[in-house]
Amino acid sequence: MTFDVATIRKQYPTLQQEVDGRRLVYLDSAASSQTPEAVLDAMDVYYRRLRANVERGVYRLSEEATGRYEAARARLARFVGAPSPDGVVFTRNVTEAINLVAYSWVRRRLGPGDAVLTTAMEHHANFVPWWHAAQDTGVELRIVPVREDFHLDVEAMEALLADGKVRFLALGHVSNVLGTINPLRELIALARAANPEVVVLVDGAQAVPHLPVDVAALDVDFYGITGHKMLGPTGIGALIAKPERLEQMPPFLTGGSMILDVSAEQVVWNHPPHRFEAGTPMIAEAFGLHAACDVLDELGMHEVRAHERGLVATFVDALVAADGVTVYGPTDPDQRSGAISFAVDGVHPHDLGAMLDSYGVCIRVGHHCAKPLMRWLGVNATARASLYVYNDVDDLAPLLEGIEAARRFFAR
Amino acid sequence: MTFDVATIRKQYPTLQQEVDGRRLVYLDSAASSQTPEAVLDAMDVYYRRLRANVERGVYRLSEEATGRYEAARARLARFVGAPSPDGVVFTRNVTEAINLVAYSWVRRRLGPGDAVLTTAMEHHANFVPWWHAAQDTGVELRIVPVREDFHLDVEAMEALLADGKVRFLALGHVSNVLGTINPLRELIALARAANPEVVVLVDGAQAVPHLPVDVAALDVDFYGITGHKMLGPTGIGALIAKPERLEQMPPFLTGGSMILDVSAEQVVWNHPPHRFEAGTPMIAEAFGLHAACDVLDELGMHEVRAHERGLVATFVDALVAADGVTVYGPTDPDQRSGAISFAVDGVHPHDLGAMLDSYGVCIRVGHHCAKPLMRWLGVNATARASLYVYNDVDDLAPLLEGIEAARRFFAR
Amino acid sequence: MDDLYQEIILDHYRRPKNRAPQLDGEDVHVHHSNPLCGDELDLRLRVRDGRIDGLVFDGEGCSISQASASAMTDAGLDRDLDDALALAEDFRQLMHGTPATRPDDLRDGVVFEGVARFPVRVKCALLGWMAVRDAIETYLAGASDHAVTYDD
Amino acid sequence: MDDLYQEIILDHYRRPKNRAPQLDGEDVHVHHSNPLCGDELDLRLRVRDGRIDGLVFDGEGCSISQASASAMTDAGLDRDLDDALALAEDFRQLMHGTPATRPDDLRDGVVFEGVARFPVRVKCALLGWMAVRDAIETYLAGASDHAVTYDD
Ligand SMILES: Cc1ncc(COP(=O)(O)O)c(C=O)c1O
Ligand SMILES: Cc1ncc(COP(=O)(O)O)c(C=O)c1O
Repeated sequence: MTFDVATIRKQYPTLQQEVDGRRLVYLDSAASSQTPEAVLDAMDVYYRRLRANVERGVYRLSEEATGRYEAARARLARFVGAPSPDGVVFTRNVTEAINLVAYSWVRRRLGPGDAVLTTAMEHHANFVPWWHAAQDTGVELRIVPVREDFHLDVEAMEALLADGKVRFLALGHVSNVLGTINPLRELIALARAANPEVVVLVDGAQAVPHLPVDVAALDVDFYGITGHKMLGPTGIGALIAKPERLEQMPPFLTGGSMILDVSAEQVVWNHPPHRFEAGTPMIAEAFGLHAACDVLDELGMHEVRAHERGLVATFVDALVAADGVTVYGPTDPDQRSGAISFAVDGVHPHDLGAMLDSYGVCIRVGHHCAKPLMRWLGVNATARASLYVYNDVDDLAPLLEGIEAARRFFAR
Repeated sequence: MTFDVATIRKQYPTLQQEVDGRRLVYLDSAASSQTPEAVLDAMDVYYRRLRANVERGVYRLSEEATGRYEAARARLARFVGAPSPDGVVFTRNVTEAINLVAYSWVRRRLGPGDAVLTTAMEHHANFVPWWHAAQDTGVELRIVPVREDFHLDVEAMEALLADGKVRFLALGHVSNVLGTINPLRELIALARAANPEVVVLVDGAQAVPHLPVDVAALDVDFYGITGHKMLGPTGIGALIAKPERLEQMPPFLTGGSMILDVSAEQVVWNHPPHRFEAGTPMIAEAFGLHAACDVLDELGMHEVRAHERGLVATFVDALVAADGVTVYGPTDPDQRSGAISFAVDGVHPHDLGAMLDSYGVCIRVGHHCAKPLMRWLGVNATARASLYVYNDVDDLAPLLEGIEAARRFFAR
Repeated sequence: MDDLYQEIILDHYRRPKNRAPQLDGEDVHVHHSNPLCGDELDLRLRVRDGRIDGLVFDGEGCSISQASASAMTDAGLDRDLDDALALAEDFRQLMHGTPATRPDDLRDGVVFEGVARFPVRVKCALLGWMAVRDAIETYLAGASDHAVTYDD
Repeated sequence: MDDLYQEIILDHYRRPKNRAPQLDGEDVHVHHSNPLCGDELDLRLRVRDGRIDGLVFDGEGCSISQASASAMTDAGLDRDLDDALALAEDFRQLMHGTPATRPDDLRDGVVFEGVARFPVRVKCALLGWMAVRDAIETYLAGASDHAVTYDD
């Protein structure tokens, strides 16, 4: 099957709009993706036909809603290659998934003398929770630096692991700023060589939407995803975990549904994954995420990757060749995903973003929630164009046009 | 304006369905309410026209989405009488709102020698977080018992407050099992008399959908609400707090958006409410909750209450008069809201629920996430019918019919 | 409704077999509960020569849970322990939609087939059967007491 | 675009007034930053006889933030401290959609009126004006240094 972007685009209502008479060119999917009709339809099924709470009702609306909520869990497990739905905990977003692990694993088990290893390439979601836990518990936070070639510094990582104190590794799969695809197997093997007991969390927010991911093959303990970046709705994400890890963990948020029994004397926690889903869950959102997995699997994740790989090569080459443009990130399309950060000489990213908006082009400008990386790049902000299934080469010209216009407009 | 239920019902797609040729009678709004078209439309505006991430974009989609996300915050503040949107933190549900306070206030500030006071009437969401915090911190958990008349035992509460050790009071506004409306002002005054510094959290999950609520007049420190019970979408709730309390609190979930600056050495937290909203928020859900507040205010919360007051009186009277039915909860409609728990002689609630389902009537059966209260009632489970704006007296006959059928069917 | 509440089920509910609070010479007592529905079940087992020689239940719960426990005791009595374990597994499969391989041995247990279509009620029907399995395993492990709480 | 980037704004951006890394005899230095955009501003103030006698800025940021800071120094120099505070408030109101009461005194500041329609950029335009207000208040409080970080 060829990747027919024109047909795909029709499924995305927001993309049907014009801005000042120009086609809307959405190049900000790394921040949040568009939502296809199929996902909106799935949520409508819930709101219009099965609107009831789940996990507790004995009437048919609730039974069917419960069945579909649990089916969404199984669907997501299948989508990411998790061995069992019991290892899938629905959260609000990947940020909460990571915090769950910070509270119920790291803060409960690690202390002075232990170290958590993360990297200078992380989104704040995979940095601040460890920083905060370190502050509170006396755990040491170690940070793998980034090399000039926009990859993690493997030698430095080895040195940080050498004393065997690293008991927890928190690593991004794909950088939201540089697009770098980290060689997870190699990096995890390094950590396990230094300490076979090391527990590994991977932030997959930028990977699962764009690459075929198989968490079982990666053999990680925890893997976080977020729905709104993978064609799904806002308000839902998930922690994918080895079920035995969840078994070992006390709950994080507590309340209804996550208990078996409650009295003044004793509370009996429910089994995972329910132990970690306190209160009424994101029901409509789970229906939507189910449909998003369907849409992506129908396109085929290998095909999605192939499409984006081709597109990112075209975009990166064009930007590298453009006057006054500097790209931050690997140029080899095999090593990168579709988030492309760049700077334009003499134009502040903010001004560039505003200019591009007037061309109907939506890009992100700022620190992209990756301040440690910005410090390393030596900039306050970058511009970032990012690609997804509904983007195509025809999105490149308006981007270049807007960049050139900004360069001329702001030339001092 | 009279309360025109026939017209109101047309706005609720799920209620247009038939079950086995019978009109669907939804009597489970205390678990989750139906969603009107206006709320679905508001979410469509986001997904179909303004689909972009918020708080960070400089292009128009994102700017407008951000404006509306923040407008939802202001709208909710206005709806519950909060003095400022800065005191409104969006959460996934009320359970998370309460956990936020458990983690960022109680666990951070209270310890051995301090006591938290809650009640035997609470939903697990307002019980287990305190129980869990008590386990971890050595804080003492005290529990106000329930009187034979289904109200809290005020004398016992005074005794529990007498030694002045209670530094935190967690109290439900309306019981989800008994329907009891707690006399908040009186109870809070008692607690403040014993210790003027006591910090008060109210679980308003069952109050805000059904009664006019003015949190400023109640003068509570924290007030929790949940969207899916007030005509809103799943996946959103809120903590309404005095802004100065939020200022005093360290963050709970950490990650993007809730920081000002991040480096290995230092993290600068953002100001409230953003400090407590880590990662991409529930954007579409906020649009929906905004519309839900509009729908309720158009109906008028005094009118909603008057409608439900009349209806609950009719339902309770009829159930009390029915053969073999026992109602748990106040019978005076001035003291209660529309959640009506009851038992039917010789029929297990589960069997009753199944029988009613065959009559197209949706009720909840079980422990209603209130095990401590079930213990006090001396039952494992109750049946619960609950009322809302789309219910009317014509919903009573099918309920009574189903109850009578179950009684006959299961008579031993 | 009719799929769920067959007449035989109601008979077991109204006139349960082997329902008793005590069992003379009991070897094992297990308590199983399902907090969602508030089903509670006490099961007592006496074993002689590797055979179920006594089996009584007591408890509280919905008609399905109580009737199924009654039918289970009827089908389980006088069986070898291994055989009873296999039969419990057959019933579990039945509840997950697989036709029973030993319908005759399940006796009235077969009429619970229709429950499989009501996911929330499957746990109720399973309660007695999971309890007898647990009781036998507890006995084989050399213990005399066990309590289990099910999630929803 | 044209609402936002008036020619006068671009002029200030390309040829800023009173841009300098140092100020002889400085009384107060404040550093303001807006992490969302990465705008950074150093403002230095010298006061003589209750009057702004020296005012320079330095920094990095988008055209709006730098141009507005430039226009601000131009309008602020030589004013009494109280008067400058009042003028900053006038500008703040302007950014929130209220017409300026002292358009002449704001000088080129008035052309930023159009920014009010771009909520994300309002913070940029305000950066210099909030910095001068802070510098004056810091001076009046008897201190000589202050740093402020804005939220988004
Ligand atoms: C009184 C009360 N508190 C808390 C909750 C929990 O609400 P949620 O599941 O939306 O967090 C409920 C609803 O189930 C409730 O009725
Ligand atoms: C790599 C990475 N991790 C984490 C996040 C946070 O995602 P969310 O805001 O959905 O929690 C993002 C997105 O902003 C991201 O790109």
